[in-house]
Amino acid sequence: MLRDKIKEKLSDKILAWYETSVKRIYFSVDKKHITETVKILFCDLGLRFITASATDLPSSFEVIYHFSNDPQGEIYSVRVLLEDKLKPEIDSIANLFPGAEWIEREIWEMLGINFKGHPNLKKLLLADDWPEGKYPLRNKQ
Amino acid sequence: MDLKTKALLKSIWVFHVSAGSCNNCDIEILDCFTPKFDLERFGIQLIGSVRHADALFITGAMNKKAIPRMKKIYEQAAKPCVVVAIGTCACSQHMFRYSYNVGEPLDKILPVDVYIPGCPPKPEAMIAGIKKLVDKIKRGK
Amino acid sequence: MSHKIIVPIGPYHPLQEEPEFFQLYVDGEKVVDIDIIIGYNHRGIEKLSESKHFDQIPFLVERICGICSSSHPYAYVLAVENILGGEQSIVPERALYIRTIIDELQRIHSHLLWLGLTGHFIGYNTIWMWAWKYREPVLDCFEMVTGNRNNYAMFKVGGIRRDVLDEDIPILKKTLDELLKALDLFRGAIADDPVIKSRLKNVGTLTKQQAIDWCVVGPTARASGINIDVRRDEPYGVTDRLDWNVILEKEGDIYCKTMVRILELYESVRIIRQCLDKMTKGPIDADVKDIPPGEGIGRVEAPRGECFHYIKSDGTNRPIRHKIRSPSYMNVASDKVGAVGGTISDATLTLAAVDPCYCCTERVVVINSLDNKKIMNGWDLIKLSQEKTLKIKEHYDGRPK
Amino acid sequence: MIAIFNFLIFPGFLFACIVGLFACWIDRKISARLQWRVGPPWYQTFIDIVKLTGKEVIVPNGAKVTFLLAPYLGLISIVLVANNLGRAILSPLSSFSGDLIVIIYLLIIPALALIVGASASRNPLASVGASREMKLILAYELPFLLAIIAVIIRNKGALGIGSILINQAFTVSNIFSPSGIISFFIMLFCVQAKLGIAPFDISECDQELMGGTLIEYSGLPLAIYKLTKATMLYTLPIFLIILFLGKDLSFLFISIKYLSILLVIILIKNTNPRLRIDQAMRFFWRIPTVLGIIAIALALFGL
Repeated sequence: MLRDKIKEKLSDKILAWYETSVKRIYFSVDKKHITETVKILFCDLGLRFITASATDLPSSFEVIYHFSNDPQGEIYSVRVLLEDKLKPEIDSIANLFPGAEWIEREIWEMLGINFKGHPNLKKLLLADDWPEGKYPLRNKQ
Repeated sequence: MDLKTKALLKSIWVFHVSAGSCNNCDIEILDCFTPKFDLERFGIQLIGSVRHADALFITGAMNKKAIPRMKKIYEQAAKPCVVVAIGTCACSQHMFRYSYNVGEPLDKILPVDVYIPGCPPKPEAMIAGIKKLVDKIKRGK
Repeated sequence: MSHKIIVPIGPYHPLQEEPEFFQLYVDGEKVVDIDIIIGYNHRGIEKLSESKHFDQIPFLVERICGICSSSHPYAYVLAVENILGGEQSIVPERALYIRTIIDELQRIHSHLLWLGLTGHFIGYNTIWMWAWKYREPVLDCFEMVTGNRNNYAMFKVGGIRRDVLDEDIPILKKTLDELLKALDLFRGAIADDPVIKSRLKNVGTLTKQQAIDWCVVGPTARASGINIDVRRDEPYGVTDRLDWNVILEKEGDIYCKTMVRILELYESVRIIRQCLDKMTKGPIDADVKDIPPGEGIGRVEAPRGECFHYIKSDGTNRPIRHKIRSPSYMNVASDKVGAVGGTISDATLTLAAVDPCYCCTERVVVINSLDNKKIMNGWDLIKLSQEKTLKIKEHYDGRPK
Repeated sequence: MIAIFNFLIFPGFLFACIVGLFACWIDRKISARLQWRVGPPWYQTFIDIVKLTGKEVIVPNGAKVTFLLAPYLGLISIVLVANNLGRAILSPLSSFSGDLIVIIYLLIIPALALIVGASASRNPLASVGASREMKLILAYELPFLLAIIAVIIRNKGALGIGSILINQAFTVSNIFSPSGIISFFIMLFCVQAKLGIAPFDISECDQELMGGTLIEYSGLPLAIYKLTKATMLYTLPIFLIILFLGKDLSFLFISIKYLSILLVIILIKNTNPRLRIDQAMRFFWRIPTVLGIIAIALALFGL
């Protein structure tokens, strides 16, 4: 089954692994290994990248990369916690596949999480005169 | 009520402007030109260029990025030009009033002649609105 | 290097109903590069939904996009039910059937709409009028069952708000029969007309590998040969109990996208007919009271592709985070590949072939920081394009062609 | 004096405009009926012109004087053609021998006026529309001339419309000869392209180019352009009637022939989508040109 393949390929990097229901699997990975994990999931195992969702938690920023295993209909969500709330940043996965480029730009614009190595990190949908440094989806500004 | 305004009432050329709408009102506007509610019997046509427009059908809760462009559109339309607010979003910004990316309501930006509420307003409501517009001009706005 | 001019399409353009701004860098008639600048429709729905109760959000989420106004609420409701332990265990039987009926009816009206608009884009207004003429009975059915032509407000956490009355069912069946006759008409018109074929064949093609890289979903992916369909992969409602099949094509050009959508209409009619026959009597709502803390993911096969909602709740009656990813978000990004290389008239057709629903995408995407000037008035346009062309010259001289 | 009356009133300006606008209304009404729509009332095209004259004229700054003069150029030339054709029908003997060549040149000027106006409006979309119009002219001019040459040869080198009419009056109309039918078929498509109607309305299609060549026009100049298009819808079918169906031209027969040609044009318009500019050019240089050469060959053998 795919779960075992993932566990065996990413054995050392997985910090926590839990399944809320038969088709939803969440596992968290450290910030450093994110590009490797995504390369394995996307290129080797052929999972389809759905989207990435970022949340502003009281203690840290949490970025979850959702991958879909279409034949079995399961969703694997890779969770990454960014403790440093003042300057949150993570490696970009946009150069692995162009589909992620827009998603990361939205997260950067909405929450201010910097994506290192993103091909063109520009403002996405906010108005032209939107003040710099002000991020709409952050709870306390 | 000289001949030219009487002619204007009989052949209104419509240009559709969407400022952050959920495209329900836009589809209903196009529905008005389909066989069931054919507007062409009143001589109303959907045209491609702003210069030819007599009426601006404006839909959508005024998105901050769309407002400057909408003002420019209004300047470029050949006067006399009528502004029709289609849908509750255009009339009162609906449930998006407190969003961070929505500017002031339409009547603070452009002089609005007819408000057509509804989410989306039925084609019959739009035709009734246009009828009221024609009567208003006849009474000599 | 011949003089390259910029052909701005939009943001207010009769081709699309929603505003989006495509800057085509054009060499004569050939499109060399494309910049997609949207954001004119963004209304900050994710921030708004954090300030609303769980049962108010379906009304907000429904207004993300007018044409898929039953997919977003359905995906949201599935996400919340995922926290509660899965849809099949909570929602009563009859509600599942009604949910599938509404979802498939909405797919029919959305595909017919797109078919009409494609006819309109290639300058063939007869198809536009005929497609939308056959779409009106479907909207009348919606008005009969749910009370409104769009924005049906049918979905609720744990069930359905309104029941399908028994006297409505024969009317629904009669509409579907007439629709089948119209579908044969359209399939004949599109498949056999040589002129339409010459305008649609191998135009704006998206190969399978490109489709995988851009993670496209829905008919756009199925037209390029990627076998994904949420209704079969992760069944929701009653789609796993009925027999229907997923339509697949190979080349990925606009002709295949059209054929995938037309054949999907036949499948939707089949699904609805089976639902209407197998529907059982019973309650339609499980009135869920409180939502425990946790995370939930719901996804639904919207007419344009997989519509994904992620809810994170902390036990209060408001979600902490509500992430929405609409299908057009991925498909519109892949326009860059399809449009470049074709002519202007093909580019506009390719952009529309993805059946973009910009208000879904509008929740997101892209501004070109080369210029922030306004674009519509004639003189600005000229100054803008000269300035852009100079910038393009250096940019292009540097890059290997 | 009579010439001025002819030019301004009867076969010339006023008559051509009214019949042309009426033809435009027939076109819109039949297209609407084909799409199950009711379609506009009969006075719609007249009201459109009157309304446009009442609108404000916007000139984009930097646009030269030609922006305002171009529409009149097109209108005058097409009215001249209408006048010549009208007088030739009334009294075939009075037309001078080379007026067929004059008419061919005058028929190109409206398209040129469109190009001059579009490029003067300094809008990139209009310039793309103008370049498409130029390509379209290149495409349909060749078959157009081949068809006319075939007719001239068939009428033993008659260069004047009057002499063509007289020829047809004694013998049978041109269309009943093999070369006549072929050249009529070619001329039909060339007329469709000259009028800029559906399969070939590539230059001012509003889906892609937001009105194409006419994007920057508003008010009176736009009204003049619409008037030119209406008068062309009147003159070109009449031109076809003279060249191919000139047997007996009593008032009743002309209107029947005119309406039938109009109906054929409208049906072609509503039954196929708009072609891309390169497809249109490839189409014109392949089928009609070859047919034109065959028609000339047949005409040489006296068929």
